[in-house]
Amino acid sequence: MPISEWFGKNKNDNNGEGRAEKLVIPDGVWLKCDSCGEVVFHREFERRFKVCPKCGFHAPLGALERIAHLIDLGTFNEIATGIVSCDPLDFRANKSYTEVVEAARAKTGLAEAVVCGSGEIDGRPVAFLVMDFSFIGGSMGSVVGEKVTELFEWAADMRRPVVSVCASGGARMQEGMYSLIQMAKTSAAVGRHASTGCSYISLLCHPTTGGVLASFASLADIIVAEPKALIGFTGPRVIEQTMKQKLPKGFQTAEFMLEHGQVDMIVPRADQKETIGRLIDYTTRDVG
Amino acid sequence: MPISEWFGKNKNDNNGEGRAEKLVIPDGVWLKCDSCGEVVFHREFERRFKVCPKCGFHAPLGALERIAHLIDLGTFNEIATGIVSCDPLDFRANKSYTEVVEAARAKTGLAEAVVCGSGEIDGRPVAFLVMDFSFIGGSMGSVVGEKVTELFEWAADMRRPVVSVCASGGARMQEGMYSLIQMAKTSAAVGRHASTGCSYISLLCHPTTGGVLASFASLADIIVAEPKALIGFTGPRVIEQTMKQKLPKGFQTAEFMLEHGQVDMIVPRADQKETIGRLIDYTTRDVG
Amino acid sequence: MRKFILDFERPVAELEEKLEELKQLSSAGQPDIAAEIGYLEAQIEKLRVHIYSNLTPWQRVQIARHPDRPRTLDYIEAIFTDFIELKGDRLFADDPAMIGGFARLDHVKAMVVGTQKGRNTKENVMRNFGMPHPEGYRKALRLMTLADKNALPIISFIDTLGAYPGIGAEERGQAAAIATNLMTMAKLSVPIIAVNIGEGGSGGALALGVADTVLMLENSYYSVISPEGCASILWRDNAKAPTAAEELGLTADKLLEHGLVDTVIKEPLGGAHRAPALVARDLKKALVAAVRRHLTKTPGELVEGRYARMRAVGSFESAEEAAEASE
Amino acid sequence: MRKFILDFERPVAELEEKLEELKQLSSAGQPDIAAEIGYLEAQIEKLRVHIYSNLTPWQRVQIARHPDRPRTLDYIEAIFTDFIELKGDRLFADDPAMIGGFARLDHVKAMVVGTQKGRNTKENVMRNFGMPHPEGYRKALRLMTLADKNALPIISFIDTLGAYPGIGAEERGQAAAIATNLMTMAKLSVPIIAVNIGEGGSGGALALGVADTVLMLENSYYSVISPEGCASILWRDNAKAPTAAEELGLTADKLLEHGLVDTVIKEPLGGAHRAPALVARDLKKALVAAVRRHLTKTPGELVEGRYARMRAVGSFESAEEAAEASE
Ligand SMILES: [Zn+2]
Ligand SMILES: [Zn+2]
Repeated sequence: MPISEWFGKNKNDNNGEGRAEKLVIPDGVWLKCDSCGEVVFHREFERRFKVCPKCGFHAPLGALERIAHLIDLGTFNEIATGIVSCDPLDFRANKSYTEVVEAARAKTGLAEAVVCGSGEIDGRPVAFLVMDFSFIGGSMGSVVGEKVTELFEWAADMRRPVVSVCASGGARMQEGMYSLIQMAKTSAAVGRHASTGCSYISLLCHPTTGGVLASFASLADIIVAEPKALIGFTGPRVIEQTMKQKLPKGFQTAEFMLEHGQVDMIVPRADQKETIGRLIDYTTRDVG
Repeated sequence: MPISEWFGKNKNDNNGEGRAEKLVIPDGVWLKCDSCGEVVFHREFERRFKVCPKCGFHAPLGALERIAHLIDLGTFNEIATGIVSCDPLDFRANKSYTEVVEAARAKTGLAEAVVCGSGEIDGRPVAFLVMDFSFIGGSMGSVVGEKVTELFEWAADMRRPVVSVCASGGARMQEGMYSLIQMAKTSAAVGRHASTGCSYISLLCHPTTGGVLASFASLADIIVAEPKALIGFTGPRVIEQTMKQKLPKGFQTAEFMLEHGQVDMIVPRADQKETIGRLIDYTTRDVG
Repeated sequence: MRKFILDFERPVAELEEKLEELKQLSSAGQPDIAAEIGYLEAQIEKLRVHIYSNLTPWQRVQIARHPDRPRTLDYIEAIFTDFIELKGDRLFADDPAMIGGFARLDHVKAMVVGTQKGRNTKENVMRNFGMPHPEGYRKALRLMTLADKNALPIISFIDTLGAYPGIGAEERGQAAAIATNLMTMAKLSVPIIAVNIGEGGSGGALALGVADTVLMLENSYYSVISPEGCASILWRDNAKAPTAAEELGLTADKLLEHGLVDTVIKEPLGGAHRAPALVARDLKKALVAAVRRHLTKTPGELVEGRYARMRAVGSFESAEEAAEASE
Repeated sequence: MRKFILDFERPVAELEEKLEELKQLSSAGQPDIAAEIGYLEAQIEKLRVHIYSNLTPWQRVQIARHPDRPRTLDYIEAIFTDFIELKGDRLFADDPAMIGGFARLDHVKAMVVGTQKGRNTKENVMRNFGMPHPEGYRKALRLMTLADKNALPIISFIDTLGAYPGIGAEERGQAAAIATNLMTMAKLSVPIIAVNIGEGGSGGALALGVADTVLMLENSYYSVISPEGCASILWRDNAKAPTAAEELGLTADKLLEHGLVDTVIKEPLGGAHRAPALVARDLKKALVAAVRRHLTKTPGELVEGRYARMRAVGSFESAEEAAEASE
């Protein structure tokens, strides 16, 4: 079932408070928080879009959950669809790349690590893209790069602001240089969109690193981060190996990046939709 | 005698090697270097434009000496002349501001702390400005600000590159806010000149600080510094008082600024004319 | 009750203490004291009016630095709605001495930037006493450029002793950061309104001050150098700061007289901290008026007007006239 | 004499030692040895041709990293005239791992930028082994923007294991610096020619690689991740780097085959360090040709062409076709 239908299905349902529950597979009434270990009421956890009611821990959200969280019910229309990755290098490790992609598709139900579309945020039309870390670590290969590029080009044509939600380990190494060049391709597309005077708001989630952070995710007019998200170019383990020393506490967290001037603000999930909506208001010219 | 005449006088003199000697007041055959204390042959010192032949110390040069050093003989034509400072605040310390300016004029033979004009550097036409630290510490008041602004405006109209040579303690406090606003005025003029696609090369000499460094002197496409020149926003004594600690060795020297990415290169006086000429070549479009 | 009394306010403070004593005696039942209280109250009022109506420039500098004086964030809160703070220069750090973000002024979408002092010692340490590093100026520039992209007017609040004089600030190019702001602000095609709410110290203040309209609160000052710095250079004596303040012509009324600022917002007797809401109300009126006036202009008109405004500043005369005059 | 012998070069090195011995015996008067010398020389040549004509990707990576391999500054010296180095990002520091400046290519004024490795340990420490910090990318961007202002073509030299993975680099926004270069290079209206002379490691290399023509030396590599990094992630074993190098398709010939680079410059048998002048001569020819070709284009053509070039990169198929094909 295409994503647009999936969301279309909800169109006439009750919205507001109850909409999160649509995503719950009720396999248990209680669950244990990954961060504080406290047992929390499943419905409560899902109603808060997977933020622990005890400690505020922001558990990962999938692409469809992000859409449900940020985009007005029934307004999402997927675009930049209909392409699937090839295996240009005939890449083989323990599994072939083709097998890796197929497994990711089966696991997530997504076609790729990004979902792009048009939609509304509190009634404001936007171009929207969301990455899903559970799809091969949210890595950017040719398909992700192409879809992101198409979205920015579409938004430039339509004079729409772009909102991106990233969670990615970086470039997809199984596509080699094809992947690397997606960084340049998406960055160039952001540049063209910016030239039209439209704005771009980037939400960085846990984790956003490597080739995605070093391309379109960092090029927004306004960068918002989720609390405690890991944000950095090189992953902490690699840095630790290179430096041969322990990294400082809180290194590469959203809070660290805020202090170092790399993001504008940290916004908890509960406030993200409202804040992004207000930011869009400020960066959209009033039609006079 | 206007400066243009002063230089015009030399037009038919022998040029090259001998020209520096025009500036020498031969009060002695030998002199002692201010830096190494060695006794050096006066003619040799002057021939090198006041660089000590023993230790390479760059002694201060006045505005007219700078013109003689950098501008082809007989090509300099002073512009932005004919204005003199008022005393808008009726400023009085131990001496009145009017007395201070008159004393500076008498001492230096200059009308103000900057000389502006057109000229050629190895045959390349430029707009040129040079500050003289011996005129009230090379400070920028209304007249300096106006002359610098006029020069950049003239260069923008004529599509000429600008070469500036600065040595200044900053804004001229005796003119209060009139002085401060010259920073904004000159910076805006640099911006207009840059918009025409013309280039601007700034040579920073000992010392360049405060309001001059924090305005037009820092806004060049290429920034060249004289060896060991003091370059900084706040003077070292004020910083020492604020920090209540000794400053690191070499702090705020040209070499320090190079390391910290604030200047492009350090060029000894002997090579300045040739280097600036080559830089102008690179930043001037060939007429096809 | 005031927490902090300036030297020249002491005579009033002493009479007020006396008044307090009398009132206590009165409430303790002592008769025939009402007349005395009334007299003293009148005396105090007279003295206050006398002192505050004849403030010297140095006294105004002290009021501008008063620890209870409202700060940038206080005015943002009182004057604007829907403030969203934006942080960081995207290069090195977020500088807490400089703040900024989106806000609405009387329903008009705008960008505000400004230096921010602390309200107490702890806050002041965090805010570096309102003295920005290069990253602060670069943050402000980033936000102003964002405003330009989105056609939002800019309101900048100036309240700083100056750019921070420190090693790191020099290493990271304090001068270049200020110069770049001056040049870029001149080119922005949106209205820029600057308001000096306290201290306007040198290039570090001007780096937010290239504007289409410049407002000053009555007891703010704007100066090429701090009075202490000037005194130390010219008289080699910091104690001469009051004289330097006099000579520098740094008060709002003086600058208005010279045509270097556009409007002076009156403060209540004793300074803005005596009635912050009142000052905020008047400042808001002035800001709204200024923004309205400039919003009707085209980008070209704004840029040309701002350039012409700065271009015209200078106190000089033709050399010939000067020579004739001195004959 | 080579200072440094790679593992797979050892058989040749051993024969060469033997040859040396024979030659010494010969010159010491031993007769009838000439034939043996001649035979050995032929054998060595055969072996060399065999080894170097059948290099594995991993062997090429090792040649790309050879300590004697010519660096950016060597090529600038050999290919260009009148080089004037420009330094600094105007923000934080000058990064010696990144160099740049004006230079003339066959009389054409140009801007060169490039990562710079050291020629020895001391230089390598100074150059941070050719791994730039954010200030390096920002310096390169400043120089490329200056080239754009002055209509000078840009030649960028790529030779880096990657952007430096350190704390300071993260603090100062390594990712943002790289991203900004990618976006800005796409907009520059002058020709950009990139040449990979050795290592092309990930985003840190691509940050100089957004170009109108991309050249590669025969034994350089260009990869989304280092073979070691790939091996450690996929096989949890660094020793699998040779396999990773194979899978990643990172060699010049492979990338040419995929249409991801434009031209491969042949190297002498054994690598560029065996005959640097020869490589420089051929590289110069290729650079001159590329610059000439692009200099005839209008700024608009350049920008559109560069965008289209990147836009076209991607390996994917329509979902429908894929579904049909798998039926
Ligand atoms: Zn929890
Ligand atoms: Zn000496």
